[in-house]
Amino acid sequence: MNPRNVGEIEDADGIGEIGNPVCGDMMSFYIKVDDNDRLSDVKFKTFGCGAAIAVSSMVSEMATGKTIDEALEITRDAVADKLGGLPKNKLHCSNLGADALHNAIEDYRSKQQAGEKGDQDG
Amino acid sequence: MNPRNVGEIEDADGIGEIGNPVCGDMMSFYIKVDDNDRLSDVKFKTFGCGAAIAVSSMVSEMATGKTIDEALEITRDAVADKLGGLPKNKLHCSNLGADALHNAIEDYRSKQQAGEKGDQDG
Amino acid sequence: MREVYLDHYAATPVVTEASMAMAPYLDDKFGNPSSLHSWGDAAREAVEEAREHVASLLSADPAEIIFTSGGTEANNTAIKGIAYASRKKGNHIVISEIEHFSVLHAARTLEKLGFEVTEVGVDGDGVVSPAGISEALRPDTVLISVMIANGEIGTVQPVKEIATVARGEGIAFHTDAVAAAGYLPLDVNDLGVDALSIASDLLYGPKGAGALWVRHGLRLMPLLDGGTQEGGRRGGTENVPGVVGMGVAARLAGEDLGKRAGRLASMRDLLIERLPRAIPHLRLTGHPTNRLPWNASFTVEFIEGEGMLLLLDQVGVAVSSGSACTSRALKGSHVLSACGVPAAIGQGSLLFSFGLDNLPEDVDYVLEVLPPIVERLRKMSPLFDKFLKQGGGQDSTVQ
Amino acid sequence: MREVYLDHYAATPVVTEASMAMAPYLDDKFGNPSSLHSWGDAAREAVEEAREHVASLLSADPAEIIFTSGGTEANNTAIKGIAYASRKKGNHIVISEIEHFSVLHAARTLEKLGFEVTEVGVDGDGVVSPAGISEALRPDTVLISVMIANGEIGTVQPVKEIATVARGEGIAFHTDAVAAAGYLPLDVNDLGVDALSIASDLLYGPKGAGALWVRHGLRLMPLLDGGTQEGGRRGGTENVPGVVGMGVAARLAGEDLGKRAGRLASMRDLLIERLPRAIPHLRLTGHPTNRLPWNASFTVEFIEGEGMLLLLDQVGVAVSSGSACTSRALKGSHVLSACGVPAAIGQGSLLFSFGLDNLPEDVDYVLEVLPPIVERLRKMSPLFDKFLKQGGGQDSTVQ
Ligand SMILES: Cc1ncc(COP(=O)(O)O)c(C=O)c1O
Ligand SMILES: Cc1ncc(COP(=O)(O)O)c(C=O)c1O
Repeated sequence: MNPRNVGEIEDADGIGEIGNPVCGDMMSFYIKVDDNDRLSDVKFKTFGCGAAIAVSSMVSEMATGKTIDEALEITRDAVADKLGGLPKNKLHCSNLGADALHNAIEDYRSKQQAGEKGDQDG
Repeated sequence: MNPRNVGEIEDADGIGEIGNPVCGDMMSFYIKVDDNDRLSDVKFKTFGCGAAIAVSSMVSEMATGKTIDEALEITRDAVADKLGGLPKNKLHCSNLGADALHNAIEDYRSKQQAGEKGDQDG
Repeated sequence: MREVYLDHYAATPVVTEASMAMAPYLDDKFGNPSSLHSWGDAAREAVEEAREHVASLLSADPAEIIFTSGGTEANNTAIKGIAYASRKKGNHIVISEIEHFSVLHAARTLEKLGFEVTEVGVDGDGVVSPAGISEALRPDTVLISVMIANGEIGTVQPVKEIATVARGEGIAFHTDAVAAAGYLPLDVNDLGVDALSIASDLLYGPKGAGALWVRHGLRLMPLLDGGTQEGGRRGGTENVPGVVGMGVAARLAGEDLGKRAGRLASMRDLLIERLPRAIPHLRLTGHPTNRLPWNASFTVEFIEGEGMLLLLDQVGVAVSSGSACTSRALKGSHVLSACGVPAAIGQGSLLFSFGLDNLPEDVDYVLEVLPPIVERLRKMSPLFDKFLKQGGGQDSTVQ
Repeated sequence: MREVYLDHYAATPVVTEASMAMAPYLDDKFGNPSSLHSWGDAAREAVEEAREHVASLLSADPAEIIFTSGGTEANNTAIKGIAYASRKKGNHIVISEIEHFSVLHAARTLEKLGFEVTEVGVDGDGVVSPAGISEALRPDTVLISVMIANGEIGTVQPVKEIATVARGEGIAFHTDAVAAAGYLPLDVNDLGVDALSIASDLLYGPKGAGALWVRHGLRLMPLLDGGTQEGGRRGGTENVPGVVGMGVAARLAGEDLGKRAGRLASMRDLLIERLPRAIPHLRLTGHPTNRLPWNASFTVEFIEGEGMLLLLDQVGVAVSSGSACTSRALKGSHVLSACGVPAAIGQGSLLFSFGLDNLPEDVDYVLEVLPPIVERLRKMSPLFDKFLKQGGGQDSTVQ
């Protein structure tokens, strides 16, 4: 177990959270977006099983350097494939990873819109 | 398995039969009674398990030389004891052996009575 | 003294390759397949490999195999588990009269618990007719169970035809293959059955292991509730060494099936041909030709089976009998009686079950030692006496 | 790499004397105990000798021992078998909330089949109160089942007191002794119970064997219908090698019980004393003192169990966890939740189960390797993050 990109981005452009420790899995994704709409940095924190940690790490690696639109196309199946398959009862973890990333992107977008609105209003 | 007294007495004074091959056990006992009311010869034939054969043999040995009254006191427990015990599900065999002997004695007695009656009547 | 073991239907030795494969799992590879560490991984992989071997013997999907503690548990799981899982659809079960007690008594337990059971009879050769099964069906029938072959009399059943009937009516069909697996080719799809039981210990694997194959999609209520082992269909820590041994035994049986069956059948045929010539008033039971390759079963008239067993044991020969005295329940064989063999004659039943360790000379030995034993017991028998006095000499086997 | 196996609750190695005793029964002594010949005699005698050893471990009469395929079958046989046999008397069963799944799920199956089940809760230490059981009883209660000790949290139950309650009401009382047998002295008469389950594989015997002790006179419907084996209470060819191995393991456990328990308890105490000092936000689960000698169970806050298991495995340490991710059913431990441990904290559960092969140095190794693993996982954990930001530092284990 040697996950990459573990950690937090202090001044993240978007933060996505998903899951609940009560169910056994919880993930936080942090993204930094550059001027070309590319994810220049992706970091995560995960509470969960080995698969959840591996999935988080894989998602962060897959997303880094991609544009936002490309990153939104990272699917559960793609993640599981890249990891060489996951046992059946761990497949939901790959969903969680992709969803947490997408949530972070959502968060970035809504902040963008809020910012634009703010700009217009101001 | 080396049973003694297997066989038949051609001119037996009493014959006792018990059991039924349908149930798995059948015994015939043949006795010869001398002037002192002693069983001078006891023989048997048995269709049945090893225990039934062993019991028949033991009963014939125990009975030989005994008076009729003594022979009637041969019980199931005595037979089983002499055989050094029998497994639970074979205990009924020891009953069968004693019963077949007793039947042969009954047969002898009823023939005697018939004879006496015959004597009186004659 | 020569030792001639001819009771392979009661027990087979564990083939060396299987016991060697088991050894590490009784030693350092002692992990629990559910454990999430290296010890667990090793055990889990071994169980899954065994599952593949067992599935392969039946041309089945490994995911459809449930490991059990033996044939009895497999049959109980199938009968009770399928019946309860489909109780909403109906309440009626059809089995044959000559099923093994693990099917028959499971069905009778269900009867006490409110199900209805029809036991379909057999002909004189012990054959269950597909038409007979068909007639027994009702709109509320949810399960049919008829064995591949009966171990006591050897008769092989028309399971494929019965499966066609079952399929036509949409009724689940279980078959007990315990006596047949490893000796007859079995392909669950070709057979067209929905569930099938096997046991390790008639297959040169260890005792304490068996398997139930259940077709995908067939609902089953577990018999052993507990953890999520076996896909949630059978709780309990897996018998890892047992399952590993069974896997190897199943693999070897599959690889060698045709050759094994041929060797066994040739010894069987020798005995079936010669024994009736050596012993008068002796009859073959079961089907004359369509029988398990290892099975030669007879009745010996006028005497009882246990006596023969004891005297044979004294000269080193091990066989079994379906007589009342040889059964702990003190009941004669329900199989022989279903075939119409009179109870008194059924008491003299003898079953020779051949195995891989037998040689044709073992047949010669039986032909040498058995006739005098029979003669001796007949001399003791009041029945034989009567027969002779009633002008014996003609064959009285059929009463 | 050092290998430290601390998962003896999942599996124990087979003690050499037991596997040596088994070997002949996997080889030339392969007979079926039901067979009436020398091969059968040898197998039967071996099974009966094993029965005596197992009975002796429980101070019970050998005739009251039913061999099974393991603890799960013993528990299912007891729960379902006693309930069905006494159904005419009543319909209600009382168990504790922290029973093993083989009791809990068996009871829930009975619930689906028309029985009523009351699950009695426990206190924070996992103790079932006899008063709680007493309150749950109804006029139609036919069975109570409370385990001797819980393997997940180690807590030993007041079974003797509960037995007094059961006896007073004339209700059958079964106890699951799987986690306790061989580690706590067990005398069925002293305990006052009516039925008791044990398993071979937690006792340094082979997997695939177990036993149910049932007091004379207590009626039981068999779970495995079939032949007349085990006094008609459990059909199926006996797992002779398994039973033989279990017998030897039981004998050794009985002879050595006090010494074994003492050795295990001293390692357990060392870990229970030191681990909380080495790792902050860690709590002992179960009863602080009245616990199984081999059991040291904890929760580690802010992280999840499977991650710890994987990282521990990489450094050669085998343990288990009751977290949702480590269970195939993906559910957190019902035992921890019954003890009131919040679900999020239960995810970080760790169970160290000591065995005869452990040494005090194994505790040192755990104390060396586990703290950095916990630290590493906490660094990854968003929960720990939040805790620190919310001014962590104080213990937050109790939420
Ligand atoms: C046809 C058949 N079914 C089931 C069984 C039961 O198998 P086991 O004794 O392994 O439980 C047997 C045992 O001989 C059998 O012959
Ligand atoms: C308390 C308890 N009961 C029953 C069982 C089931 O035993 P087995 O897995 O041998 O079937 C276990 C297994 O760990 C247990 O811990």
